[in-house]
Amino acid sequence: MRLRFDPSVETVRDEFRDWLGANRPAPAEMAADPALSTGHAPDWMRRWTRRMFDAGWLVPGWPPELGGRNAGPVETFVVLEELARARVPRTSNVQGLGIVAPSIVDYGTPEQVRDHAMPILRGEATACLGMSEPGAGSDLASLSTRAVLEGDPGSGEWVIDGQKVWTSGANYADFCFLFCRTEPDAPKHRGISILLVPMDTPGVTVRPLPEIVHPGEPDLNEVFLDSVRVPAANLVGRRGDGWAMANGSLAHERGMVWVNAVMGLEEALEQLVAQAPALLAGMEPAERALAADEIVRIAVDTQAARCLGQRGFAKLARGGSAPEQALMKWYASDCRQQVARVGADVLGAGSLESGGVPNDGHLAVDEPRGTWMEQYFHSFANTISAGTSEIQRNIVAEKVLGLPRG
Amino acid sequence: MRLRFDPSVETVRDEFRDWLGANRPAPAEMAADPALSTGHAPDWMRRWTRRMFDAGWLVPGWPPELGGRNAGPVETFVVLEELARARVPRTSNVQGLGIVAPSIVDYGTPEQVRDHAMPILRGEATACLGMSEPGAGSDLASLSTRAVLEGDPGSGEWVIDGQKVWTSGANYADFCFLFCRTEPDAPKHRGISILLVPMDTPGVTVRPLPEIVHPGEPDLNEVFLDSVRVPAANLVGRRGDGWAMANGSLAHERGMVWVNAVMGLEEALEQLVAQAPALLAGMEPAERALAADEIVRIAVDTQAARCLGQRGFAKLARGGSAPEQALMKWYASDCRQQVARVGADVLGAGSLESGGVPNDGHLAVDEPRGTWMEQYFHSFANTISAGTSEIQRNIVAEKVLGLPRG
Amino acid sequence: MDLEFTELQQELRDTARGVLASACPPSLVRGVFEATAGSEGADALWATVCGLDWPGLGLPEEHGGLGLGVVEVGVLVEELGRVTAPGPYLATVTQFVPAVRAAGSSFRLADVAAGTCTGTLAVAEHGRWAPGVAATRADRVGDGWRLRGTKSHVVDGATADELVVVARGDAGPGLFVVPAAEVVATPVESLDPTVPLATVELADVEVHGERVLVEPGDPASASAIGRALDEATVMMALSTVATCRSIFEATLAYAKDRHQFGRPIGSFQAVKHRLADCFLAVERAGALAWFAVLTVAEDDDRRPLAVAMAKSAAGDCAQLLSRDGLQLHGGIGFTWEHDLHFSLKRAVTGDLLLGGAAFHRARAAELMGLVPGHEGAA
Amino acid sequence: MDLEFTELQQELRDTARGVLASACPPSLVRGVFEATAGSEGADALWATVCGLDWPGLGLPEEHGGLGLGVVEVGVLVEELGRVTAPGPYLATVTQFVPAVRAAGSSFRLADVAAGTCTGTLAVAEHGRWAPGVAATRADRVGDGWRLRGTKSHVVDGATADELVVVARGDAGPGLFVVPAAEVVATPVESLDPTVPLATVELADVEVHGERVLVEPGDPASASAIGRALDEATVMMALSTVATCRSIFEATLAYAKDRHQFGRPIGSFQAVKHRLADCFLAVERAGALAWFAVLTVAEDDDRRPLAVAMAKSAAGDCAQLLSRDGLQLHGGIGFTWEHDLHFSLKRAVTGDLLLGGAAFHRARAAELMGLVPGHEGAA
Repeated sequence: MRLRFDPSVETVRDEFRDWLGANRPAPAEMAADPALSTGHAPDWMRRWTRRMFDAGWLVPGWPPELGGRNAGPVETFVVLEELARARVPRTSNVQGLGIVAPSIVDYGTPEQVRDHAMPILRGEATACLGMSEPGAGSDLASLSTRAVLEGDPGSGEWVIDGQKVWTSGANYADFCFLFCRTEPDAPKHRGISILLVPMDTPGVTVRPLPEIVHPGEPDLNEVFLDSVRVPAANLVGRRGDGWAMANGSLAHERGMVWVNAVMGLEEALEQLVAQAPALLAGMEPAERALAADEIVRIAVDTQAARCLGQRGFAKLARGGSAPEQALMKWYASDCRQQVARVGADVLGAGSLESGGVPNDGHLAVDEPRGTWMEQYFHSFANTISAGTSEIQRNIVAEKVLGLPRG
Repeated sequence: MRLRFDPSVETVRDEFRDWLGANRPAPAEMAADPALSTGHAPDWMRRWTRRMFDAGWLVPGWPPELGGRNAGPVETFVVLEELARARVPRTSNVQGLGIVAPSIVDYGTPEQVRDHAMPILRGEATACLGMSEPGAGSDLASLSTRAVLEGDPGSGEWVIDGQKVWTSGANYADFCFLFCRTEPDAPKHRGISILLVPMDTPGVTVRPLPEIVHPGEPDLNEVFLDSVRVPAANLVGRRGDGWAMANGSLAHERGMVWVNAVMGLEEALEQLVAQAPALLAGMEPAERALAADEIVRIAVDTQAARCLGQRGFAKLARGGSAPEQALMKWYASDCRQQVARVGADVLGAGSLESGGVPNDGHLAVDEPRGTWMEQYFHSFANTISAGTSEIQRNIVAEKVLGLPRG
Repeated sequence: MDLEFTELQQELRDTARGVLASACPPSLVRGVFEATAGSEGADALWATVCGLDWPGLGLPEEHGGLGLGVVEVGVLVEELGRVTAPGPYLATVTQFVPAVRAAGSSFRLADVAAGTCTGTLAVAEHGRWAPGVAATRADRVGDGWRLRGTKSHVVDGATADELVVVARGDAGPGLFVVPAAEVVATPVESLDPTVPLATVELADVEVHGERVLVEPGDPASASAIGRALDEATVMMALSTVATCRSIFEATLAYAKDRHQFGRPIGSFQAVKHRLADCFLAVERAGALAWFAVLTVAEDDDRRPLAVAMAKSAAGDCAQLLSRDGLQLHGGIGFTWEHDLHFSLKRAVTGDLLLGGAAFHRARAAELMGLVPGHEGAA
Repeated sequence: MDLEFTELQQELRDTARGVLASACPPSLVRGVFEATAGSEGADALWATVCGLDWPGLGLPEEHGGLGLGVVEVGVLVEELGRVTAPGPYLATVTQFVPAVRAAGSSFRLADVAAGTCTGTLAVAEHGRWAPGVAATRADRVGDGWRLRGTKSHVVDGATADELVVVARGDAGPGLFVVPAAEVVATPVESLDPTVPLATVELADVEVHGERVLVEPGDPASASAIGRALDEATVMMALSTVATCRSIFEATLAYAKDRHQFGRPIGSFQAVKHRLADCFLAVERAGALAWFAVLTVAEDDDRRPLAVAMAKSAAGDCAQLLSRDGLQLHGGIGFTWEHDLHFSLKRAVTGDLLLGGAAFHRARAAELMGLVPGHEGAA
């Protein structure tokens, strides 16, 4: 136990910070052309991804040919930390870089790596993740989008019919990492496969879903698939292994996903604390003490999220298991919601005003942004998606605490 | 909608208040010989019950021969209110007067009324309620204490074997209103009957369970029944109807049970508010504001409990249904717990001291009493017994909100 | 204490609910949110409201009203809040009218009753409602007063015909009625267009005669302002709780309907318990709001504390229901296309307008003598 | 930042856990609660603790210690808190020793390491720990000081050999060591006899020489008192969280074992979610406590805020776990015969000693500059 990392790690931090200072996209170009969805990569973002790839900073733990430098987890951690501190996004295509590319690298063919993973890593393409369906939200295994193989596994075609919903970034992405049922007669967890589907394939229709706030910049979409045909070779991994791979791919960088959540939380808290003197000054002492206390409470939570994340990370980095990690998605997203709510309450009626904070491109589109109240409503994206906070509690209770299924 | 009752009701209030002033037990005699369990009636309590019975104030809604005056619900309400305001208990034998006697009056034979209900109403006997068992707490229908009829239903005997637990007042009560399984082959809700069992019957063994606080004055007990024999005539109502009667008898005075809970809550709040200036004076302004806020929050809850109780009561008094009533047990007991917790927090380390507040006899033994922290721990009796707060939420969700069973 | 409606009040509620089901459907509210339909929908709704004499429902017959009371106004406020109705009712009837009447005046009340005048109340500055922070000045000029300052978050501030303004003279605060033409009102782009807000600038506005409702220094000033604010506040609480109740009902219905893992999500115990908690929050806040309405109706001494408690409970309720309502709806409630967001946004608006939960708890602490009183209050 | 134990620290923890499983069983704690067994059980435990050199574990070798650090002391504090161990460890090692060392003194540390001296720290008055409220006086007499006043809630106050007292001179607060024989200590009947409390009266006690740890007016006074109090506070937080963890583990085990409605109660979703929330509370408070321990160990500037946050989180945790632990156990946990109440009472004791959650949040608000600082603080 100690507060600081080894000097060797701090050397990497210094090296990256220098490089970042010299190579980062300018705030002005980011703000002038921000990403409008998680499938959207503005030109500066594409150049920036390529620059990180070339320098080996994009995914530091990977080998150089995949955009990395074979770095250890602690070094990767400080890179993420420095990016957040500099308010430079690692990517706008969160699902593409974080889940799709690693999954293709893990389970795909060399051709799939060449044609689908590498373009993401070089900033040339973006991908979306086709999981949720109208009848299968928290319950992925019950999905019903169907793919039927016509012809033989070498040269035939998959014909896909069905519908996805809540597909982040589908309105701009180049291809979809699509979960569909290929073995209708198998048990439902064993009948799902993954297909790579270019979004310009005939039969693919994307309908953006404007959101509760920022309706002009939709990120979520419905995706309709009507007799969509892709080559048999677009199957990722083995038929029927989709469910198992989903658990694998969602686990990618699991030791690290908390970093962005916590740094986002810390950034929001920092802003709130910076605004606090002005906001608190207009209050009578008793109300002021209560408002200050709300800020303190979320500051304690923020510090706790940081400590929990780092403790779990330390355990994982030593090869142990880390029950803290199972808490982080739920806890960090609840805290992120709460800091916005506290901001709105402390600001008072002023927080009802809307539209006053432009998208400056420094946050991924699925991160809460805008005024405090807009951030509050926007934050439900993270307490609902990828396993609601309720599902997360079930997982903790059953997987970590060993409580019996109901 | 209005804030005040009809003048005719206020006349009843005045009449009772005058009578109460002239006839009430003196605080000194109450304090000198307080009830030690809900089955214990000290001499002053016996005299006091008899005095109320004779004057028709004991159960105002009942006919005079049962200790009432055929009063309406609003009049009954003001009698309870005035008793609480004067800090005079209506009874120490809460289960006896509130559940057992009314159930015998509703379902028993004339002999049972004469020999068991009337003694309770005249302050001559106390009763306990034998429901929970080690394996059947929240889940009453699964009880396994067994009674077998030997001989015929007119002149035979029930032979009882089994064990009860959490039996309030069994250590002093004269008889037990015992739920036992008499029809082992019937569906479990249909196999339960009620027997009247004198506590001095051979084979009845009572083991008091000292409690987490005030261990010297146990109210809860284990009751062991080993070949206990009672006359066949001690069956209350029909064989196998015990479950249905339990729901009936627990519903007795349902419109009124909130009154004592709310008045107890109000009394505790009043004490806290009275202590507050001294407690808050030692604090820095910021901590003081937080402590004051905790008191305000529970004051809001207390006011809400009062308003909810009265709104539900108004609906019932008009013959309507009152969803508020389903909330009251849970809400009032949670609030009572919280006011004690707030008291303990505001008092700070001083609340760790114990044993400093004697039992002055003005509260039933199952009401939280003692120091704030003792009250806090004691209050779990009410959030756990007679349906935990969790069970109450289920009931509200299913019975009031119509949500499907899990 | 009898907190249940009389039969007449129940009839009024049922009638209002029936009228609004057709006069204020979600499509009308959507039109206001999307500003697609001009203001035709809201105008038609207001015509219906006026045709039913609702603006004058609580006004004495001598001013052209129906002679009913504050409780009956509350019944309408609930029903309008329930359907997140747009329109001038809330500001006119629960803010403007109470301010005029608290001052003992009848200025333009007959016009309100006739549906030919709308109004509002301008108190807040910089988003804070404590009268003590009001810096807008009132200075004597001849036989009148000159007002100077900026009011924030005025409901209908850019559209109401008349604005009652709280402004401070050397001797304390006063109440003045200013016609719309004399102020510079800037609409604020806000989350909930059904309760439009504006910033109102008073640049040396002169008021005379009956437009001076209460002069600074008038010994009745504090009590008149207190009463007007309390009535406006409790009605906002009532409206907000009604909106929360409709979030609750929508969420309950969704929980019964939506299936996951092969069963309705409402059969999951954790969902059940949250809905039970939401139900409690709505019932709790509703009971407190109605109790506070009664203290207003019967001019009971407990009014200031009851109102502070009611508004804080309404705020708690809005926070809980806006959170759990959205969370339990999952993705669907997150979309603009679903109607849920109208009531979510109305609920948080009602929480914050006229002071949020913490503001009112702090006020209650002061009224209960738990924290020292502050200087500078009205 | 690395918040995980090193291998050596893990070994220490495992050893301590093994020792305490046999040296401090629930029956020993019950003996203390019921005062049935005299103090033999507790005395034997203390002999074991001393035999393992735990009192001197964190002391430098020059004072007869093992030369380990604050983190290792924390490991033992957790394990002792976990089993609600009685005995002088907490007061001696986490209150007396830090006060002596913060003053740069080594007074009686060798005796502590040898197990021949116990001590404590007397700060609170009237149950309040803010140094600003300390009214106990320190007045010069000759080359020493005369102390007069009454300290409340002193852990082991009636049994410790030496008491470090915070007392205020004209130039500010100072720290003094007073032997037990010179004070009048009155034991307090309290909920948790494993952490015995006493009221300590100082009636003109004179102290000289090395018993004057920090003189009033010494420029290092505030920082020495702050450091000593912070270390005592974070260790109380750590102990409390460890106790909460054992409540959690007992409750989790009970939820798996206890059946109602034909299934383990831990299979009900609402119970699951509450246990998940309890788990989070314990992990959260534990992580914050260890972070704060590190700021003490490494003398980091973030220490005061980290300690305030840790103690407030420990208080939150104690409140939640004492409530849900008891509630989820149902009737059985409500009985004196079940061992659960030892840890429930220890948890609420740890919450309130050295300041409860609200006190420390208010302190954090001040440290973060959110509320004005107050006068009179050390």
